[in-house]
Amino acid sequence: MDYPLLVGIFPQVLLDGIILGFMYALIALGYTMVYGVLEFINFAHSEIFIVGAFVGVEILLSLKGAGLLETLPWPLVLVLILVAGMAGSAALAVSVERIAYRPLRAAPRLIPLISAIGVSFFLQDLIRLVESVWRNAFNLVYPTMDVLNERFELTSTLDVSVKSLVVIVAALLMLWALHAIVNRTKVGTAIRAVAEDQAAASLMGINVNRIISLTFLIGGAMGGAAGVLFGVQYGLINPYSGFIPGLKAFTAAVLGGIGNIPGAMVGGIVLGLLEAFAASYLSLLTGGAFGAEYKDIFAFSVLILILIFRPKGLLGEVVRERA
Amino acid sequence: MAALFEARSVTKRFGGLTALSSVDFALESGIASIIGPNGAGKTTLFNVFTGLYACDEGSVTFRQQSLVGLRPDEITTLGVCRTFQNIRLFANMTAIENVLVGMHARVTLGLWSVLAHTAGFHHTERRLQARAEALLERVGLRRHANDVARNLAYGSQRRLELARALASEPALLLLDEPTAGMTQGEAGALMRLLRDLVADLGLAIILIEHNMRVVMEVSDRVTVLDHGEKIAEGPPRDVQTNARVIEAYLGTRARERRPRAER
Amino acid sequence: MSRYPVRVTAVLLAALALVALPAGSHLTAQGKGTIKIATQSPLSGGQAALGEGIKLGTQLAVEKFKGNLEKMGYKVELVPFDDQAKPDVGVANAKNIIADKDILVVIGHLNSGVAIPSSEVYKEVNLAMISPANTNPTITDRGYASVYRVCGRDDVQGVVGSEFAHATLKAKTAFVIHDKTTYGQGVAEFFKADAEKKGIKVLGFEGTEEKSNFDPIITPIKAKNPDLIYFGGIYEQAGPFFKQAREKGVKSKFLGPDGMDSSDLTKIGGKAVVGMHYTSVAGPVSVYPQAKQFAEDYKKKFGKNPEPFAAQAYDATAIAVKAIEATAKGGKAPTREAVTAAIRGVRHTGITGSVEFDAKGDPKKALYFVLQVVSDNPEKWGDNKEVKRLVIAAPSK
Amino acid sequence: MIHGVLAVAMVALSAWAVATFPRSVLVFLLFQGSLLFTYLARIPAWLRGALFAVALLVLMPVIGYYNGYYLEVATQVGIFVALALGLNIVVGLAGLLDLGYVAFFAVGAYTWAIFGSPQANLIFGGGAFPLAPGWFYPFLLVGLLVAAGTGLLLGLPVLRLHGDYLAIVTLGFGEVIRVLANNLDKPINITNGPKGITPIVRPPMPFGLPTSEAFYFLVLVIVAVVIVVNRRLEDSHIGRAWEAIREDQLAAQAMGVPLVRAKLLAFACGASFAGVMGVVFSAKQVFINPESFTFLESIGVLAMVILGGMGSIPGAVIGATVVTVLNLQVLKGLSLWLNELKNAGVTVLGYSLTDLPTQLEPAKYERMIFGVILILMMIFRPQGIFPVRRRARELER
Repeated sequence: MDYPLLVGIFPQVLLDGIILGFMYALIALGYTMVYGVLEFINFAHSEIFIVGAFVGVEILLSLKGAGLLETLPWPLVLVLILVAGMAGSAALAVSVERIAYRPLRAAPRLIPLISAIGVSFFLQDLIRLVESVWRNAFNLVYPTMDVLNERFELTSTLDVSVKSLVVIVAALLMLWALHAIVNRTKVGTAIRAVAEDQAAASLMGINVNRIISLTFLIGGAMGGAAGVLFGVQYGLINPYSGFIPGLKAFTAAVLGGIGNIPGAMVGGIVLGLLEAFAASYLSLLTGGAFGAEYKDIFAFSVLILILIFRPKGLLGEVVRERA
Repeated sequence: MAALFEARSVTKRFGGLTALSSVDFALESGIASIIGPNGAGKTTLFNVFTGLYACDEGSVTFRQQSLVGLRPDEITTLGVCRTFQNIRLFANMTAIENVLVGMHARVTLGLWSVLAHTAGFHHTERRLQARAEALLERVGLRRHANDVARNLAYGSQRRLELARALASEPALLLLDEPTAGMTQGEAGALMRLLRDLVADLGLAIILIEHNMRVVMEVSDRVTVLDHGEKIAEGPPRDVQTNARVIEAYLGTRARERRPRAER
Repeated sequence: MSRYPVRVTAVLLAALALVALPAGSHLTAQGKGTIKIATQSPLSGGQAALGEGIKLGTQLAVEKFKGNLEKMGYKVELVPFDDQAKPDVGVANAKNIIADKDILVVIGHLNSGVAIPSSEVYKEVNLAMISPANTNPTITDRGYASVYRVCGRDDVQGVVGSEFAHATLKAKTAFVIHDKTTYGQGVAEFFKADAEKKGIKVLGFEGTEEKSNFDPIITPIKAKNPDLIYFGGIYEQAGPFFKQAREKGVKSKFLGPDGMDSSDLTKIGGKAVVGMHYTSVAGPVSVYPQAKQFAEDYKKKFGKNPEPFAAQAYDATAIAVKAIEATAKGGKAPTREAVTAAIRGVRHTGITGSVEFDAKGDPKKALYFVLQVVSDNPEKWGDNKEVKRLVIAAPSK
Repeated sequence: MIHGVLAVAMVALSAWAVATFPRSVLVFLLFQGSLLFTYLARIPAWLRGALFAVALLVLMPVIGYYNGYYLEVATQVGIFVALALGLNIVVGLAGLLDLGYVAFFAVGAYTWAIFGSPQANLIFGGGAFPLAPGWFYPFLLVGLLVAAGTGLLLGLPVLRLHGDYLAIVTLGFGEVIRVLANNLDKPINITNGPKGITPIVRPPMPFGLPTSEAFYFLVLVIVAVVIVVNRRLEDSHIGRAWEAIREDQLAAQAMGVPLVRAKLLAFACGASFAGVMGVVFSAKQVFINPESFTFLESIGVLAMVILGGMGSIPGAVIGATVVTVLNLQVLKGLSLWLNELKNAGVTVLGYSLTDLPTQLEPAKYERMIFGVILILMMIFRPQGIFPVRRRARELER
């Protein structure tokens, strides 16, 4: 076995995993926020997330068309598409909640899940339809900003691109902001109160509907930001490309302990690292018998193992069931 | 002769909090009540008895067999069944189906008998159904046999829960506040029913109760818990006059009007 | 039981009956003079872009070549079916297709996984299927008389790639990646086998279903630094991969099969794919003037460059129309059997080369081109340079 | 009385209509609707039974003889009915959310595919495979056992988990099975990877029935058995224990229900139905590959169960029927009809449909419409089409 090679790529794989992990963490926040409050898997979050990416690419393409992409300073462009993506996804998330979930709040838990699946199907093909009429294509490429593609060589075997740094910084900022909102503000207190007990919260004068909308707004905004960063980082999006990352992010949320914000972060990073290490190392370690294609199996097997020993996820509190 | 049911120095801790500390309890027959202010550890004790919690120290035996480490369903199969403080019926099933589920431990049919509808299956089902009807009759719910549990009146739900517990043919029945939310009249009727059950079936019953009148009327013996410790035990009249009990009760009574649900 | 659902059902049924009977007669009122050509490909879902290419290529060809048949008095129609890339849907569609006696030929599918069970159905009634995209050897190796394809086979195309890598690129080491689909893995395996035979050292062979993030795969490749990376798959996945690989500083040469043949590759990959090679049966525009015409027509009609397999679908349709014309010549109505048999006799020089079928339904001799991407401007895809030309016969197993 | 006459009339009339207009999807829907009416109508049980027997055993095969497409739809409906009934046990009765149900279907399908094709030779060496067609019937049982075993294998470690944690683990398991099927072509070739397995041996057809009719009857028999088994389980202490677990797992345990054993039994029973149908599916398709067993299939079956009414046997049947017919017929029919209008150059409000841009091709709305239907159904009839009705027990006087 080629030990120098195995050791040599280690730092790079670690970094790759962390970047992927932050991406998952950002998407996972949307699932976790909604789950924390409503105990409901918002299956359509993967589409809410990818809509953010589409808003971003549309703005970039229009800027490019107007010849502004090169002249405007890149941080401004980045902030612009991030904000727009967040706004787009947040608006979509709130409307989806209003139309497809709110009427079902009293129904058994699986009912809104199916509704969410319906929303997911609908949105995927709606985006495709709109984009194919509008651009005559629905595989859209993020226009590159050369600055973002620059790489810093940290060591001879480790380098990092500006856009990866952007992902990490933005993710950390958002996670911090979200944590602050939920734990330090009045709105956050209201969200936690609704999560704890809707009826009691409404007796305390909290407008439950508004708080739930707000939860979707925040979750959607996080998803939108993740979408834009996803597009910037990986370059190509289509209406269906949110689905798999969404599934993974949901897994990450469960891994960390769903409903728990730091948990989403931890789960995301653990999953990102697992995937990166599996994809990079499996083939090298088994002499080609198993390869990168097993990374999902590897990730899911670890998930199952972790859940067997910690049935509420890594950071989920172990709630006693009481008689 | 050893007691039917015996618990020795049961201790249960949740993190730093000691919910039960070295509680002894024994029952030969008849009705024993456990009383005490809220948070005294009564329901916790029940949960230890029925296998929902594992105790940290001590032993629990039923007919000389240790219950420690057994699963709730195994304990039920041995003949110890319970009801819950906050009614836990199978809300979307009918009353009679609830009772039938209670008999699960007593059904010995295999998968094949069910799939093939063997003679044994029909025979068993008929027997179960007849018994379920009799039990509903006994608790006065025969008329409501085909009503969905969710739609029953509160008092009826309590009685249905009792019938469901009886369905498992227990030798020892643990009732967690069976009269909560009932009128004095309903409570009285229920207590008479319990007395009858003891007389007819030789059932032993442990009660958690807040309604002192009921406790004093029906119990053969009363155990008083406070802060996870047993502070008194004996016939109702003795306990009533026990100084520590009065103190524990008066000390807390002032703070709470109505017993709150412990959940 | 409440009466309510009964009434609702009765009312609904009555309403349906009112709509159904006239509509039914409308549907069956299509007269004798109609010839239908069906397409089956995914028109919705993740693979819709490629599936649509097949449909549009067929549509263009039907419009272009239907003239003769219309002169004979037939109405020619295209009936597109969406197989959703799902085998069970494909089979149900196939049953629907064979029930419509006007349909004389099927152009499809995109996925071999759908094509194989569906063609079992076509075979029942001897309905011809001409595949523009299924390169899996199994398709024709079953020896069904009604199954044809105009595209190359995986086992041939992989060999073309390795031949080029060895003889022209002089690659000593290679890393092979594929997309875990029938097509991608098939080509990649044949490439690997033949490359090893020719003395190229294959440093790694990886499959991945990943569409976006290739970092963890690229890192070990970069460390191994092969002369060549061969990607068995489609441009949608290869584009981001090549782009990310170059961004990460991978210096190896890139090579791929005809799944790369789309201007979208440069749209996605940009500068990263300039100079890379791909193998294809579709000739460069400079060699086949017709191909140029096709690309222009396509762009004019649909507003975009043709997707991969659109050209093959176009040729497949042209062949089908020729066969139908041949059977309709004597004035008698063409039958499925006659068309199926006639296809074998068709010789057609189309935009992807000349096609003539062997006994199994494969093109007798496949002419392969190796092309090089010359520009990162998608508009200039048509200028891609022909580097090499190889003629390889389909293996006769 | 009036209901009886109506039901007979409807079945007869719609069957006649199907015979007269064999290509009209609406008319076929009318036929299906008349069966629904028969089910709901207040008629004596013998009449209902007789009508169903005539419709399913006589009319349907005859219709299918004239239009194989309808028979195919009916067969696929049957397959999905069995799947939905299996999942109904797990999700509807026992309340365990399983998002990877299709894994068991895959296990069953691969069981026969491997031994019913030359594939097994690659694993065990020699040339003993494919097994003789007659082996298919014992393999129905083998598929059942293997799938049930897989259910136990999955259940043992994960049934301690609650609600959504269980859901995500089953989802992961479903993916694991699919990815395994996609990758186990090396180091030992067990599943042949993405290329799939073909040709898979079909069973000998009893009474010399044509293939599609034979599969129709086979599926019909299995569905009948599955329904009976479901009924019997539901009406026994086992079914009651499952429902008790769904309602309140802790109380159920306190009443003497052994949770792990009951849940494992639910998993195994649910899985076994899928396993049997998997065997049938692989023989019917002649070819299988991992594409048929994606996460979306699991979601589809779940949607059937919930759309029909969770925990209800008629619900699962109607749910599976509605979703399958919707996907294979109604939405397809709609897009074909629009396509016909387009070809005919119909104008709507002065806008010629021929000018409809290709992006707005009718065939592309299908999934979108399906999504909308799911949402609307959940909002306006969340309890499902046929919600559970508690069976009133006869009390002895």
